[in-house]
Amino acid sequence: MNFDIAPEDEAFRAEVRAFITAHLPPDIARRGQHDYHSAREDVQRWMRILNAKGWSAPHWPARFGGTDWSPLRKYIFQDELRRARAPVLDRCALDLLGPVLCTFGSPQQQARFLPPILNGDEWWCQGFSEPGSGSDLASLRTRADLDGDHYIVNGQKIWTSEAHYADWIFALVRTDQTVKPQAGISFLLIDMKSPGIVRRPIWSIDEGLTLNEVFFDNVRVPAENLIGEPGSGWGYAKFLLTHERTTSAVVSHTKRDVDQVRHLAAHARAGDGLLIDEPAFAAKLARLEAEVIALEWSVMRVLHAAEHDAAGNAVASLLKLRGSELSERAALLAAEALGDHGLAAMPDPEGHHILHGDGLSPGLTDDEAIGVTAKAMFRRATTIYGGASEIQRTLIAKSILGL
Amino acid sequence: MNFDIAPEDEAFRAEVRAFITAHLPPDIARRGQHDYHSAREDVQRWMRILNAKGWSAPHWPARFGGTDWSPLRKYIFQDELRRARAPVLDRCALDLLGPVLCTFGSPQQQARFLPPILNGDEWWCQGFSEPGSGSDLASLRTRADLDGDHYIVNGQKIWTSEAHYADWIFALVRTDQTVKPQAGISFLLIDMKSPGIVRRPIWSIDEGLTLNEVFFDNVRVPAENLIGEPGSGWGYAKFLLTHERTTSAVVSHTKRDVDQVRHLAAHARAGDGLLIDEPAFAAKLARLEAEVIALEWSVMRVLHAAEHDAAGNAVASLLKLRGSELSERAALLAAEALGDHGLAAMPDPEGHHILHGDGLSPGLTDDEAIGVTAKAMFRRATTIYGGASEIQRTLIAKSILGL
Amino acid sequence: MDFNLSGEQQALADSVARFTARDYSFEARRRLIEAGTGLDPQHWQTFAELGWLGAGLAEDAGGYGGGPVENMIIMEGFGRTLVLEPFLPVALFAAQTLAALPASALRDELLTGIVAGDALIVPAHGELAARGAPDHVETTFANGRITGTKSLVIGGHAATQLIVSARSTEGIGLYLVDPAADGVSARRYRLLDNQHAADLQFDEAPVLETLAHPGEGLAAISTGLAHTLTGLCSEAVGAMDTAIRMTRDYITTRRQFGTTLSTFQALQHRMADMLVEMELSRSILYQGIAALDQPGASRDRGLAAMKAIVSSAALFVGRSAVQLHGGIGMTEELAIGHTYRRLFVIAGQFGGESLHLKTLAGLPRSFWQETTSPAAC
Amino acid sequence: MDFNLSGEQQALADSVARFTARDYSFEARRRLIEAGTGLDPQHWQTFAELGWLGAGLAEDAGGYGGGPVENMIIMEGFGRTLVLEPFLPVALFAAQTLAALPASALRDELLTGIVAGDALIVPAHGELAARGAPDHVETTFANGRITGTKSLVIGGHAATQLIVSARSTEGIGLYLVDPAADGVSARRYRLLDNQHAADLQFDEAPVLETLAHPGEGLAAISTGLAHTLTGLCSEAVGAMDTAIRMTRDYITTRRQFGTTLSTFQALQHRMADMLVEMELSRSILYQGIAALDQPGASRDRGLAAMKAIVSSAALFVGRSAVQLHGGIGMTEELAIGHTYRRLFVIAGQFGGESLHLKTLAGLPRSFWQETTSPAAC
Repeated sequence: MNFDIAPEDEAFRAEVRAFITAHLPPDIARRGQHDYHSAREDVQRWMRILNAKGWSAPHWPARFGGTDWSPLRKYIFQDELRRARAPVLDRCALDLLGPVLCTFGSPQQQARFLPPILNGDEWWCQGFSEPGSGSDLASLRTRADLDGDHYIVNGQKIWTSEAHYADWIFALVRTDQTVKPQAGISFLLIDMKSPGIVRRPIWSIDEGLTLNEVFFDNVRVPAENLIGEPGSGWGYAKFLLTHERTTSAVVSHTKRDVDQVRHLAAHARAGDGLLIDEPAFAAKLARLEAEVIALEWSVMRVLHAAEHDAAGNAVASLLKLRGSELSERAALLAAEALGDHGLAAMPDPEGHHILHGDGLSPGLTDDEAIGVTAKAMFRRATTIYGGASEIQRTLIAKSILGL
Repeated sequence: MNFDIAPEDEAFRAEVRAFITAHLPPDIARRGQHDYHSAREDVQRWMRILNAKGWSAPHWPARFGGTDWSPLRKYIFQDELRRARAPVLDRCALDLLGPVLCTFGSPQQQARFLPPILNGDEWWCQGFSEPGSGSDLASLRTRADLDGDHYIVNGQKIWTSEAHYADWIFALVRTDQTVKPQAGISFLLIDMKSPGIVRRPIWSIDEGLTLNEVFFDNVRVPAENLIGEPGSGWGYAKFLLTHERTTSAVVSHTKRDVDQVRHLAAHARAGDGLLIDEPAFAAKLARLEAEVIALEWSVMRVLHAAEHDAAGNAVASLLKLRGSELSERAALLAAEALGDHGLAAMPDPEGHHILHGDGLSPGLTDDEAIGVTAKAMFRRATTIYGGASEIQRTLIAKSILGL
Repeated sequence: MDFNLSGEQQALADSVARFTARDYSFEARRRLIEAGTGLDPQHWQTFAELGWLGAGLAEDAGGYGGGPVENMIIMEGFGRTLVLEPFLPVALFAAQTLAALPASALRDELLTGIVAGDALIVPAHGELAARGAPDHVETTFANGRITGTKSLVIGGHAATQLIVSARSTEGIGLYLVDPAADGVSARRYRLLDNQHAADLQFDEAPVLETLAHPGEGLAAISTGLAHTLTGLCSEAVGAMDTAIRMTRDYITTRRQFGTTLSTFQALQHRMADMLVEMELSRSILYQGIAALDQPGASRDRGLAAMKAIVSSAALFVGRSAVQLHGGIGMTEELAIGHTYRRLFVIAGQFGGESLHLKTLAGLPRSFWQETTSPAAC
Repeated sequence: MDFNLSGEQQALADSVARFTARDYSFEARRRLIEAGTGLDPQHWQTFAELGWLGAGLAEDAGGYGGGPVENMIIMEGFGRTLVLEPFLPVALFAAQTLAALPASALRDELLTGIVAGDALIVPAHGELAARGAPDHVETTFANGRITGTKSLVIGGHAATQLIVSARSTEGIGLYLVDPAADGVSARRYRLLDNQHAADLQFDEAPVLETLAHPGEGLAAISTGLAHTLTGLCSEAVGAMDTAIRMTRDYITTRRQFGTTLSTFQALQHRMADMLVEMELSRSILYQGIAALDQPGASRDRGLAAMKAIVSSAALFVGRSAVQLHGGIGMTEELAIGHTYRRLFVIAGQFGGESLHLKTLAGLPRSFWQETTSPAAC
């Protein structure tokens, strides 16, 4: 056992940090302090900078434009991006679709779709959930029927993140109605500009737009856009959902948020002193910080565990459960730090998607304070999406404890 | 609506307080500060004093030696007893058996059994639980077979509180093996001196003795000791368990404990100051206090609710659940207040039942500190016995929320 | 003690329920949000006509002789449908602050205006650094003018007059200020629950009238705040009750994994805990109302205990309700998210759990110490 | 980074497991409790013979060249079966305190005695008012004599020598004291988990040797304490793991309401939370061990975070384990209650969650501030 990080890895972190410092445009960095989803333009600019360096998708295999970094270095890279408040990249394309394409895609599909992802030219969204199949994917009903060399897609997807930005969607569709529910599902890539696709925004309680419904009405999709084998979609989806065992911890995000809370509390007056010196608040922040440390060291254990290591799986199973809880806690604490202003709506003043574009917001001058309450509301979703906490606990009980 | 207490009720409280002050023997009061179950002699002396005043069992009907006090006054009476650290009386006899005898007992049974209870002459224990029927009473197996004018009892009871003190036991026994489980159960009074009864102490993790196993081997019990009708025992047990809707909150006990914590913290040094001035500890104590206030006002609502009032039932349902949690929390906080000494075993120095009679205990001079850690350990049981918290939550979900 | 509504009180509750059923459907409320004011003059007129603006005000203060229970009934009903109008700051905070002042022609005129629905008077008292502590006032009064900044003045954007607390060397006084006067500027914003509020900046703003002289203002505004806290907690109880009802309805109908969600024990238990939190909140609300009559420290203790409990319960119930709804609970389209947002605001308004626990810790006493009343128990 | 045991470390773990399986069955432990000393000389001899007393001690300090990981392995194993002997105060607290002092003939002799199992040396450092804060020392040193009271000295009843921290005008020093000397009196007691401890009163007690001069003692004893904290948390992880395993075994076999308890979702979820708390404790234990090498504030921060997390986890897991066992979990006859008692003691020993959160809050920094090591992350 050895819990020390190697000097070469420390040097790597310094290299990443130096690159980001030198290349992240200051205006993007400033907007990154705000607690909104980054606008597509910011993400795109930043992706092109990263792509020029070969760092768009370090976790992909090197031959597809990724790197051969160790899991720890991939983590350090992401960690430094969060530290710098760089825009969050197109996670659907990079983290979800990318590994599937690299592993199961045909050479033609890889050549067609991977490069535009790396350069931020084409954006993706994920079409898995449907109305009535929240955490129960096997029950999905969107169908794709073969008609010559095209599939005809009919149905509806919901909770589709960033569909309003997306150029493409990768969807689970039912291509065979005659077999057992999981066996009839295929993995299909669909151009969002296809006739018959309608997007409907789902405004969320933070008054922001990230989620959508997507309707398919006799949408024609070339059969060559099907990944791998028809009927194997369920397996690819499981691969995709389990491929990255540590990102669901969102630990670097929460580390950034803890720093944010500390900053806000150090600048918030409380009576004749500062909030950071209020013992009750300081203790809550310290507790959060300690839990984040425990979470990050859990990530370290998983990063260094062999893929099928039982102990590693036990630890991996807690990352989403606790990571999502801490993510919301951090946001709630940031709102609490703002005091009266932590109760105010803060629609993104520079965003493109505002439910109530009335510009009514308290007069905040600290970039770190802008958007805090929108984030606090949005984060209510963290313990719901991607397998709700109740599902996670049942999974742990059954798969780890054998109950 | 009116949330003010009537002046006459305030006067009543003053009267009770004055009586207790005048009549509670000082040596008993001092021992009452210690966190152990009272010795039988102390309880007995105190019951005789109360009985002389007619206050042994105020909640019984007046014609059986009780009073016609309002529910509020009965509560105030108990509240003042706890405030004064008076010995906890024989709850099995007074609170559980007494109301059953008063309501379902024959005149002969009432005349035989009630007076010795009032005077503390005869002590009772409750024989409900059996091995394998923790929260699932309907599955009990102890049987009583009629043989002439006697029942022959065979079987085993467990978790029998104070059986080592008790002169009698009231037990649920199966008198009919042929009917549905709940229909074959009867309610039988059994002399603990009967041949064939063996008690085995169950030492608990506080190193104290309150629980026992009781074994019945062909124990002969006069048939006249059966309460009401054979086969109706299940109904009497339910009556008994629901008769008092507020005692399970143990709110006066916990009020006493909160005062104790405040006393200990005000006398415990913490660095260069006092523990009570440590913000973290003070906040925990304040939170506990606020929850106890909420609990007590919930008790008030139930005391003033009609018996079948739906809203009243909803509130009553939370009393055991939260009351038991707060009871343990208060004890844990008291132990925390003692610092290093809060980790020490404290077997009752004056008790008769000590598992490890080695006299090893830290040198405590404050009566309020003696026994604190034994209580903290014992209270771990509060959310288990009398319907575990898990059962309580399911009950609330089903009976109040209709889930 | 009597925990049942009187006939008149029941009639009031029914009246509130009729109003919200008619005027505060989810759709009607959405339209009011989109209108962008958070205040429908017709609603306000209704409040006046039905006597609600004076329902909790003593007769000698120009009200209809009710008290905090009447305000509780109204606010609980408002909490059920998330009424947006600034009833709380006007009819409770401002009116009870004024009622706590010695009778005077000015006071009575202002109260009459409130009760009639003509005057939308709100206190401008809280400040960012106060974080809910009632006695932290940095705004100054000197030479008939006010300087300082007040935060989170709900209804401050629509007020006809302001009651401003300000400090001079002799202590805190209360001053009537015209929001349209020179030297007053408002930064208007919405709260997360779509109530409208403003931060008000006073820069040598002229005072119309002195309502309480320096040193005499804190007691009155604290009394107003005390009533406001019980009103706010009443609203929380109404909102929690609604959240629980909506969640129960959702999980008993929503099917997943081949059964309704309500069959899952973990969800049942969470709902049980939600119910418990709501009932404990109601219990301690009653205690808070009883405490309003108590002398200073007792009252403040009772109110601090109340707000601490209700703040944490509101967050727990609100968060849990969204959790049990799943993704749909996160959408603007469903009422439950709005209820969460209201509960979130209530939890923090006038200080959250931490502040009130600190207050409570600073006012220690034995449960049996002062009086024998459960109000002090 | 490497989270796997080396071959030698695995052999050590196996050796500990063999010992506890043989000598620390529940029955054997019960007999040791009844013997009333909490210390079996044969066990101690075994510890010495197997090299455990020096397993975590550097070679230049007389040990076998291991480090905190070796101590972790031993303590985790001891936590699984609730070993009663005062290994922690001797082999970690005393030994690491001595190892932190400059080499000297005296120091080396004492360490040799510890490693050989001949000397049962324990620090007498904590005081009631310190409540776990390492620098609160009221005990005084003057004219070669010690006066003051030390609390919760585990193994203090059986010590051959004491390392006493005491303050003089120049700061805190460390002194070797004979527990049998005039002026030393012990109030012996048992802890809730049946370890034996003592409060030691020094009344002008003579010093045998000065181990660290005034002003030089705090650093050494803090280093000893740091190692002790990681050892204690290792023990907690072992005890939690055992508690979870025992509880799982119980609920998968115990039947109620016609099924095994393990089929109830509420119980499944509680067990999932217990597992999560245990794994997070293990993670932050590794962090704590990594922090031992860090400079002052970083080390203290890492250890405070560790102990805060482990303290609350230990209480949660211990309490939950008893809860899921039901009534039987409350009995002396079952191992689970003893595990709870050990976890309860660990949670409070050397300061509970509150103290360590306060320490952590007092040492703020950004996650990315100091070094790039996850140890400081």
